[in-house]
Amino acid sequence: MKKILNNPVDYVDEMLAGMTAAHPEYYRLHGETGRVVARATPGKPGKVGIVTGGGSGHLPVFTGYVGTGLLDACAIGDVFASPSAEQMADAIRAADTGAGVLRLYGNYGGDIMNFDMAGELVEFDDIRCTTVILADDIASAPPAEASKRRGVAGMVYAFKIAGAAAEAGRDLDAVTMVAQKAADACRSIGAALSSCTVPQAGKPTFDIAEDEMEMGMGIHGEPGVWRDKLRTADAIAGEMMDRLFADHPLKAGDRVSVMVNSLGATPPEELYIVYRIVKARIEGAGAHIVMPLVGRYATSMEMAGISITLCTLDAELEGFLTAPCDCAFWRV
Amino acid sequence: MKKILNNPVDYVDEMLAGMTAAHPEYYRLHGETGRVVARATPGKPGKVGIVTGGGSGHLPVFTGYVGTGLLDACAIGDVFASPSAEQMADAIRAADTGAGVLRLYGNYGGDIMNFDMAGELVEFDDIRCTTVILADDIASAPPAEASKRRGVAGMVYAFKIAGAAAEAGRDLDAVTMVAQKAADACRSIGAALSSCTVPQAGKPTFDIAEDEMEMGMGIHGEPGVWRDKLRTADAIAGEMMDRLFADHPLKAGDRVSVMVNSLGATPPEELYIVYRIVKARIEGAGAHIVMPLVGRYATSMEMAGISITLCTLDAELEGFLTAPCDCAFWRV
Amino acid sequence: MAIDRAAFLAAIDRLAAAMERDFDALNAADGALGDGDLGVTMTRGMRLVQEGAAKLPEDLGQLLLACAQAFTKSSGSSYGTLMATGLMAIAKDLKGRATFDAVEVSRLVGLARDAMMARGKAELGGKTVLDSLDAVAKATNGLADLAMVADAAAEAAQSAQASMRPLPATIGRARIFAEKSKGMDDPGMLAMTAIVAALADRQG
Amino acid sequence: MAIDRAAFLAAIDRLAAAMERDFDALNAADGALGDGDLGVTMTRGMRLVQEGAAKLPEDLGQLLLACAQAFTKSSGSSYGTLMATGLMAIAKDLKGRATFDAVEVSRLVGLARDAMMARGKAELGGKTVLDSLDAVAKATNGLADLAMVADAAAEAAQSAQASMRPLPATIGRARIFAEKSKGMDDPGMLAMTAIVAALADRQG
Ligand SMILES: Nc1ncnc2c1ncn2[C@@H]1O[C@H](COP(=O)(O)OP(=O)(O)O)[C@@H](O)[C@H]1O
Ligand SMILES: Nc1ncnc2c1ncn2[C@@H]1O[C@H](COP(=O)(O)OP(=O)(O)O)[C@@H](O)[C@H]1O
Ligand SMILES: [Mg+2]
Ligand SMILES: [Mg+2]
Ligand SMILES: [Mg+2]
Ligand SMILES: [Mg+2]
Repeated sequence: MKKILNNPVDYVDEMLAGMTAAHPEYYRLHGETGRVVARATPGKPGKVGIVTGGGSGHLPVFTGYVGTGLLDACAIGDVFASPSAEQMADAIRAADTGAGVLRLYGNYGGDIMNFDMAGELVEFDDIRCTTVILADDIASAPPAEASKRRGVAGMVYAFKIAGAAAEAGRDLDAVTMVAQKAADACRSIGAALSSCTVPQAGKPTFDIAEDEMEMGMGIHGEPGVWRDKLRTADAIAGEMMDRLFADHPLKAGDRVSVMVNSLGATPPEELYIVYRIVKARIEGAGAHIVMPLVGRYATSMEMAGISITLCTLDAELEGFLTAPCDCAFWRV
Repeated sequence: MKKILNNPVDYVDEMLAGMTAAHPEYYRLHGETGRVVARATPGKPGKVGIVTGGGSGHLPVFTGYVGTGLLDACAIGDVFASPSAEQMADAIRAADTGAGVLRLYGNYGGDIMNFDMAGELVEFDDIRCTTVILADDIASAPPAEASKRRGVAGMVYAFKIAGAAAEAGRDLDAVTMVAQKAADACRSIGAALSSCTVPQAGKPTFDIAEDEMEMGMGIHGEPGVWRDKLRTADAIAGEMMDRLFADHPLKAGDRVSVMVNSLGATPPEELYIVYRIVKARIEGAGAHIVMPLVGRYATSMEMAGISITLCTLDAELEGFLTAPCDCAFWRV
Repeated sequence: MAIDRAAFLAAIDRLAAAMERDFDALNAADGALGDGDLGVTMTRGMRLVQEGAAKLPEDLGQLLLACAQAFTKSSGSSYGTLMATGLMAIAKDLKGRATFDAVEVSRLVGLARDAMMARGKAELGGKTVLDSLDAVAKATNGLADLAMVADAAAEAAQSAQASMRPLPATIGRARIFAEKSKGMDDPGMLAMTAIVAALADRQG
Repeated sequence: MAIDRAAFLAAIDRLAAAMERDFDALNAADGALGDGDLGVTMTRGMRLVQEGAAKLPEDLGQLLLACAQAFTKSSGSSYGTLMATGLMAIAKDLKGRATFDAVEVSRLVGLARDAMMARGKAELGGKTVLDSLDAVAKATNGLADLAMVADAAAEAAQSAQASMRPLPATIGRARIFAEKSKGMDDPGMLAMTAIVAALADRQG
């Protein structure tokens, strides 16, 4: 296992200890469980709170996006495992300034059950909660079953846009509406070249030959749409754009942001090679690219591969997307 | 080869095409060779120019650090290969606003010969050039032969500090002095867990067993000080700090910045696990940490591993290190 | 003879022991179709329950609420959350009572099943723990003798697991391995069979 | 008989052909101790020289300057830069002349050697191309007959390469493989032996 760690059981706690030690100006641990990260300086009273939660191993997702114009708090589980309902409840309490809290997270069964139960737990604290669930991975279910799709990198757009809306003073219902609009505007697809290793498992999540890739694979190694010989960058990017456009065609004049994201090991050099094609395809459809994001925004530790996310914007979404934000991993 | 590319021969040109297309607000290609990246908006007249150059495959090094408060231009070669003297001369011309140009780069024979020749070429343009060479990799030669050491991540500190001095209006000699002081203040060491693959070579630069690591290995796979079974994160970080302190002891009251850098594949989770130890050791020596940098600042594509860099600061260096800067990969 | 705090404490010890015994088996079953943590979830939860056992109150509602919280505290995995959900549903019903009768078991298990269905937004017949509980509720319906209830429950969980074995998984992480899962036990049903057997065991 | 533009054009064709022939051998030799691009460097450079050959001027200084620029343009690798440096040194000396004599070869090669030493900050005896040039300069010293100069030069490069073979590399990328390099040819010396042989070849 080509990983730098101590006892695998301590992976997440040691990660959080180092992260909060390196960036005390951004992050602090909240509550007894040690698995809730909150803003170093809480949002001003009356600001709607935004929380997320999920498994570790996806930095900057989830905890990295706690920051001004982004999230208020995050409950983080073991690698690829949901945090507990208690931890999520703590995150909701940390995020609440009296204006209610939006639960904004990915479409995974365990996370949903726990966030629902967390919501019931904080009812005793009279905290009003709403929910928006990301389901942007088009490879994980056909359009007819879009609600079954997993949430992946589209989350980053939702965090950014909802965070800006909350920072702008919108109330809970308004922030929730904007977040839902952002979630609905996102489509993603991934392609993996290699697996990552969950520390406590100690071996790669899946095997894949040296010359193979898998189109549509999920960020935890969930099976994709095909596995075959590795294609060229232009062929891979082309097919991913074909699939994204087939699911959600762009119209001439559309304004879209696009994210070309590394799953971890794939270097920026190769993201830029891919971006050439992505840009040509979007502009070829007559659409206009706003604030392209090329880098590591939602990863699976050392997994090699990429994901591409399209976020179709209206004036409101574009305004919030391009508004300022600040965390240790991202500044706009 | 787990890489996303087209014809390996086009790797760098396609990377540059995508990078400048994704970030036109930061980068533009300059000159005929297509291998010179310059600021989208040149420094104001009278500002000292700063250029660097070297092989591709190290993003954000080298081209990524072209930006306000950082570099003015960069000549970039094929992966791990020096750009040509002509290309470096073009970069110097792009960087010159009349106040002269500092050549700030790493200690590699090919780069030195070419930057020297480039300097002779631009003498015809009456551009005055100075040189500061980074040699911060303590594993690459003993203290007695410190001038033979390779330049690695310490470069990032030198770019940042010299860039701020130039932005502040210092003249060429002053910027050169500050850059040399920054270069002398940096000590780095790396540890690799896996190799990367140079596209045109098509196979990993070196072989290393699944359970092995190499302490002190260079960013191009240059042999290190030992190869053995993979150690724990705390043991690896501890030995790297031992070696850094042995080369350059910290005194109580020292102010230092530290960089915990991923060579590419190693995820931020693991950098933070390492940072716990790095912080404890520095503070244990009675020194104070200024602006710790934890992330991917100087890489070798998909190589797994880390490097740690210490930069001992005086008031002047700290002022320039913490001054604003802005490029697609880093904002202060 | 009615079930009271003492009976619960004894059952807790039996269940905790059973989960330690099945730790590897449950992890392995879950590992084949999911993330392999089912044994971890159950042992962590039951250890926490046991640690607090001495302080458990007479009020069975309060008692079961404490057991539920042990699971929400110790695990974020689906099964732990579902266990907590089911226990809480029974807790609400028994609030203020110090005992209950064997004849009530069917109704109480039904309450847990329904709360867990709501929590997990899944239906019966999906090859999940829900089918185990549904079988137990039906099999114990109308039975008033504790021994008969226990045997019927254990038998029902056992046979529900067997009858579902050929079907594909439709829920949770296992869903993406639907084909592979045919002929394999659902980890959650396997766990519930062991849980019911431990509770039903009178030799202890 | 003196060396003029025509002789140069013929030599360029012989050298270009030799480098195409040795492409793999030079890459392999450099690959064993460095980055394996020496064949690439030499073929790229000579192709560019050949493309411009028709337009090369009579003035041997200008002619050699153009050849030097072909190498600075086409490669950033050490050897290309060193070739350009050496050619430029000779170009400066021959500026304004249309011919030179065999007896001058030794001095001109010495000029190239010295300029390349200054450029690469390396010394003689380091198992580099410098040692090949030094041997050629010494062996041709005083010889006035072109055929004798050619044979002496080819012989000298050949034997310098052989005599250095047992020594460890001390310069460039090969330095870090000092131990491994013992008994192996220095890629740059190997290349220079081929270059000199091609230039010296009268059948070509
Ligand atoms: N939504 C659901 N509804 C009912 N039962 C479920 C649901 N999700 C999971 N289960 C049950 O839980 C078992 C898996 O539990 P667990 O290993 O804790 O899940 P995970 O680790 O994936 O969160 C399954 O075998 C199934 O019986
Ligand atoms: N500083 C130097 N001085 C003299 N010769 C050198 C120097 N560096 C390299 N060489 C010669 O160049 C050869 C390697 O050339 P090349 O493959 O172009 O180097 P690289 O690809 O590492 O830049 C060596 O075998 C040696 O003969
Ligand atoms: Mg599980
Ligand atoms: Mg789990
Ligand atoms: Mg070479
Ligand atoms: Mg080279």
